[in-house]
Amino acid sequence: MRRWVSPIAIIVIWQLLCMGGFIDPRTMAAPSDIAQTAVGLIKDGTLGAETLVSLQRVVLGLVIGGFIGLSLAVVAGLSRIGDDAIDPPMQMLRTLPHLGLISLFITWFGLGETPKVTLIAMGACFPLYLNTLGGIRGIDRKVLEAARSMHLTHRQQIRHVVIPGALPQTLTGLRQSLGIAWLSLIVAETIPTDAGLGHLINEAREFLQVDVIVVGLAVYAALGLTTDAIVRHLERKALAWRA
Amino acid sequence: MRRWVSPIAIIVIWQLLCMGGFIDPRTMAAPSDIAQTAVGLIKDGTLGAETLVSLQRVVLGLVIGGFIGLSLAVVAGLSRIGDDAIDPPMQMLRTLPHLGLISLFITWFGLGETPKVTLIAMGACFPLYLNTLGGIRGIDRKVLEAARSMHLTHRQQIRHVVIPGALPQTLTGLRQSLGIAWLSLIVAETIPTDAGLGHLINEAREFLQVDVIVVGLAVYAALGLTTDAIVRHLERKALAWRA
Amino acid sequence: GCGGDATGNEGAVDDNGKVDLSKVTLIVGDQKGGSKALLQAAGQLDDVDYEIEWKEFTSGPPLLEALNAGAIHVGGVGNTPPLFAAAAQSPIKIVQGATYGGTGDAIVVPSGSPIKDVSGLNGKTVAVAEGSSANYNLLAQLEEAGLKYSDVTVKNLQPGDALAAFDAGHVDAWAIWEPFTSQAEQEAGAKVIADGSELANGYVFQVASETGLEDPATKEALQDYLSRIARAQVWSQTHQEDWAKVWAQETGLSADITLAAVKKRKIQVVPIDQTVIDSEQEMADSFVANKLLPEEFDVAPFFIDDFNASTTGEQ
Amino acid sequence: MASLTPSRATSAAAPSGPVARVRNHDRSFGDTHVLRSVDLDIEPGEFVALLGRSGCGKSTLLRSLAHLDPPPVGEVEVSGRTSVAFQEPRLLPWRKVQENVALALLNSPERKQRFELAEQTLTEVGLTDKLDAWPLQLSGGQAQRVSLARALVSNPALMLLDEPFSALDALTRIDMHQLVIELWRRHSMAILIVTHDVDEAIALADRVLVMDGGRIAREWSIEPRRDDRAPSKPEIARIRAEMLSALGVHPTPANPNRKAVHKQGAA
Amino acid sequence: MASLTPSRATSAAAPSGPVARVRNHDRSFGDTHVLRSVDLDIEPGEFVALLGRSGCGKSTLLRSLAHLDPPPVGEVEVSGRTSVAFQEPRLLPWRKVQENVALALLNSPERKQRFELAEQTLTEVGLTDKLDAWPLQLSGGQAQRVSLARALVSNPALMLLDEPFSALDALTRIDMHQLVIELWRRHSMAILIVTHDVDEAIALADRVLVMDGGRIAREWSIEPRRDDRAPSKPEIARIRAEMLSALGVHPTPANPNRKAVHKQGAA
Ligand SMILES: Nc1ncnc2c1ncn2[C@@H]1O[C@H](COP(=O)(O)OP(=O)(O)OP(=O)(O)O)[C@@H](O)[C@H]1O
Ligand SMILES: Nc1ncnc2c1ncn2[C@@H]1O[C@H](COP(=O)(O)OP(=O)(O)OP(=O)(O)O)[C@@H](O)[C@H]1O
Ligand SMILES: [Mg+2]
Ligand SMILES: [Mg+2]
Repeated sequence: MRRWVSPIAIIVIWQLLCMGGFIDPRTMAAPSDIAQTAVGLIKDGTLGAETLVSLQRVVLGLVIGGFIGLSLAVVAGLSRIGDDAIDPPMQMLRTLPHLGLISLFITWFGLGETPKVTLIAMGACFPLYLNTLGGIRGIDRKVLEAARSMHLTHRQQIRHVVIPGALPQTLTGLRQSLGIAWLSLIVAETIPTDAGLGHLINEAREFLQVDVIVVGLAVYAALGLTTDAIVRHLERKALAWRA
Repeated sequence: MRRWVSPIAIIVIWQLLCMGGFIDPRTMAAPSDIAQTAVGLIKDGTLGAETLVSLQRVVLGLVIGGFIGLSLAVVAGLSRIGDDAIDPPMQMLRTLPHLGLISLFITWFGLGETPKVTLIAMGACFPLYLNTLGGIRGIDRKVLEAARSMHLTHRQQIRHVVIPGALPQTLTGLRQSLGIAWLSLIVAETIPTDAGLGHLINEAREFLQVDVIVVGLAVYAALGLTTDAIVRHLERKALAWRA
Repeated sequence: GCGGDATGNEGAVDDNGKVDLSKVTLIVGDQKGGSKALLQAAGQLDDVDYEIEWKEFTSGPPLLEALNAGAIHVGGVGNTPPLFAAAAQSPIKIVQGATYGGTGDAIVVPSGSPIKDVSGLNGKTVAVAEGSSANYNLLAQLEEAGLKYSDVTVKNLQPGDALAAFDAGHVDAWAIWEPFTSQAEQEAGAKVIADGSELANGYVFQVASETGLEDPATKEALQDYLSRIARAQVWSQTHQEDWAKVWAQETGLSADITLAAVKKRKIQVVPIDQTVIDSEQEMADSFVANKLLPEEFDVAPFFIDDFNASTTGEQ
Repeated sequence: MASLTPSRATSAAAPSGPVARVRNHDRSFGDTHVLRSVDLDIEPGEFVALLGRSGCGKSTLLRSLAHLDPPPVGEVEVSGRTSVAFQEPRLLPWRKVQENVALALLNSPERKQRFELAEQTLTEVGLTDKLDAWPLQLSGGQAQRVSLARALVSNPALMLLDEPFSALDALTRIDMHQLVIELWRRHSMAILIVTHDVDEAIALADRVLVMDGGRIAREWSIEPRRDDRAPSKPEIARIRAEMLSALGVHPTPANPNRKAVHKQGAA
Repeated sequence: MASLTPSRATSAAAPSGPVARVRNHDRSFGDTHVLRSVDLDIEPGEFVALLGRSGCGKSTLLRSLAHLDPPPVGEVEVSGRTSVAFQEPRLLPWRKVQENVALALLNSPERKQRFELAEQTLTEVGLTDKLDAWPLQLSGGQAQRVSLARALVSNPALMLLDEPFSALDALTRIDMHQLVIELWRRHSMAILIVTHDVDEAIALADRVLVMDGGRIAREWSIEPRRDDRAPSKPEIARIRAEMLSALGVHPTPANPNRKAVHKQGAA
């Protein structure tokens, strides 16, 4: 597919630069070396297991955070009072940095899964909230009026106009929420855990294993492409009407 | 203004809960205590100076990252080839976690301002990229066709249709880029620096000075509200036509 | 920045190989209340011929990360971080040492805890920053008490977060170093069930990057810098109260905490010699045995004694 | 803020009362007064046409009757369900044609057969082959007919049609006239139709209103039966002339009877 | 993917050649063939009307002539600048009315006075008081007139008007007819206008085309001068009857001369 051309080109050029000696291997390992490390980590089961553990956390956080973000956006997007009550605290909360919250979260939620999933949920919540809210505000009022003129109930209007109308932007939000969920993971996994992709990277940092760090980052990039492919698929289905 | 009701209500309730002894002060300091710490930090000049240093980094990173994100979105949004070449690497890059990148950035950029600003720019780049791209894709093709039928050049179409059409969503992206810029700051400032708001929080974390951490978070929340107010103002101006 | 192989000081050497120190900038990695505070308090920064650029890190591992990347020339860390760097074949050398004795490294439990000694930790949850000196102390203490590392549930936490967890009762014990030991005692009412006086070596090291050592200009500045460090360490032992005050100011801890910490730890400058190397090798082996490090390796190549003369007067 | 409050459907009023009752209704945008104390009654089963210059407030009045604007200044009471065909098609772009029409039945008694009824009505407006199309794939006239079908399908007490035939060719237009008249006869709902075509107004309506200066300036009752409204008929010719004059154009000789235009071949 | 490639304005062809030349042009959406080997020439300065059933492909043909669709199957050559008034107004919602019109002049020789020219044209379509309004604040007929003004302002070689008067009342419509005829006389551009009104086509055009089955099915030249096209005139009556018949409706007695409809009072 055409979309693979450019990532593959980048990797090939990078490999050639490394082989040609233009990139110091201490500055940046070559793709082949990274692949080798990756194969090692996959073979001894580390990478798969770590990713799986993280995946669970991310999915759970994403579901919780996404649900909250979506619901709040619908309420804020559709009523003046909802907007006034919900939006300002959301605008305050969304800037709170994860790193700063960790101490507080440990105090409140301990060291188990709760603070980790909460952190991920918090991260995932806001892009969906902001984008869905923007999407709702951008819905063509004429179409919304048409739905009102058909005497659709609130719920029906949400189902048939608000959700499909805001959907393109919600999907942009979903993309970002997915991204942020994985980003939050690495912070969340500084809270003690004995497994997880973020944990792998954090540990590698502590022990100066640059190759492992890069493998971890490569997995992140691959996850980025995968989630992107999933969201693209959703988009194609959901936005067929634009064709 | 109505939008202040809910944040103030939250603070008042929180204070009352603390005063009533329902919240353990070691778990969460009361707003009044936080205010006191904040006043102390302001009086000795710490808070103002730290915030100022950070503000410079954030603004610089935001400008660079925002410019890159916007430009790439316009190219990807308007040409098939641009989309295929730009989007996949962007989707890969955007999931790379800051914490994991720090080691590499130190190797590449040293310890000065460069890695910090780069990190912030990277964070700020993606929400603007994704949202602007989504906004461009969502532009009413009929209107774009009208512009083509008037023989507007590419540049003119971008100026008169693409930018204003994508603007609402770009502003949603700007909101998030602003947020992420500040979030990236706290990670960026784990790279040695002797000043900065993120540095203040990181340091307080190390010695668990909960009150300082919370003051730092409060500043973040205030920044969140401020930037929100700015973006809202821009929105009101830019979206007057919707009225 | 100064990534890669350059130290940035190559221009300070003239054609005859003579070094003009006034053209040298030594980039030093520091931690809160570390070398800079100590040198300043001891008056060792007043007449330096070269420039010192300070880079403050949150802890030892990121400092070593920067050393590894060649972003700094030298930095002070505890006794374990260099082992992890060495295991990663990082291009670094340990160039100066001092010991506080093992008393700073301790295992603490909450005041009302039923745990009375190390053997009571069996099956309990212990917070520790992996790869820290306290981590080794915990290993050693457990071994001494006939327990394995796997007999406790380890929670890898940096000091601040560990204090939060300890405070909120999410862990049963905490293996930690000064000044956090004193902070835990005074702020959280912790009590020490074991300190490292018998088992931990209490070393602190100055670690330099190989690129810095290979550059004559940087090396010359380094030699001077290390001697100042050694003098300041001696000073801190003779001026405990002064040092505690400065330290408190720097870290935001209360003066009581830092004074207690200073009093508990008697610093003594040591030469880099076989004693030091053996002690560190023992630690490394212990980490390997407990799978905290991947494979056995020799620590000796990571030590050099070139600066012993200027720091301890010994050769 | 997007308002979701569904268009209010006041419960059936006293059976003898009007379907719509407007009294003293004002509406302005900023300084421009669009409606100025409008008075209007529409009886159940009445077919009313509304004419007026571009921008005189016809659509605004319809919006008021459909309760789409904020609570009105003055009285605007509508008893029974309304349906609206807007001046633009306003289809939901993300629902296929059939579903767009079916949605109008979502809260009506015929809820269950709504897809069949939608299909049936779309067949009546000549779009059998577009059931499964997306709105963006329709031609202008096709979209307008879907919008008309959406208004027709739900058999309301009051149907508000805003220039529903403006994008249709002559033949399709005649078909649509027949369809609307037939539905109106069958279900005896009240209809308020906005049009710019004087002959269309005469051919369809019982009563014709001309708006001017923000109020109903003139009105005519058209007494003859619908198949007896040849423009050559003096009464019709007079009314036609008066209307054109009220709209600002000099009346012309009587128009040929529109009803004389028949479809070629079988319907 | 949104395409930004501006509508191609082929440089002026041989002065004697047609403005537009279509040969063997096909266009289909999926399986539905909308245009089937259409042939069409439009001479410079010619005024052509296009009629046809709803959905027969009129708008599609216009889009081809405006080079808005992908490179066509067959030949579609247009020499000189085009301008388009689409079936829907398609104003840029984020530009005020005056700027919407002024944008059409952005790359024309009159670039400098474009705001004055826009104001002037908007005055001609009767919207002096809406210069500063947002498109969303316009009534249906007002928006349509802005869109018309946008097409008129740039004096192109070929003007493509897709049902430009469908939302206008009788009087405004007459004004617009006059305006278009006057501009056409003054600048002698070619015009292709889509309409559903047979009488409008006769009153305005030199040549009338009826589309059917995806091609130009029939065409008529209207020879008499524009002020001599009374429907009572036998030649006109015959053409009118033929057109209606081609459109599928039984011809009716001659229509009263539209030109006999005059504005009341001064223009
Ligand atoms: N949202 C709005 N803001 C400001 N003015 C408006 C708004 N909506 C309508 N108007 C103005 O109100 C007047 C009446 O509009 P309306 O749509 O009712 O006209 P109309 O009679 O339906 O005209 P047409 O036949 O052209 O559709 C117009 O002058 C229009 O410009
Ligand atoms: N994007 C599209 N996808 C599929 N079919 C389309 C698309 N656009 C138009 N069509 C179909 O092509 C046919 C011709 O459309 P066109 O808009 O040219 O009709 P028209 O003659 O202008 O009709 P009207 O008088 O109703 O405006 C219609 O049947 C329409 O459904
Ligand atoms: Mg209207
Ligand atoms: Mg059309």
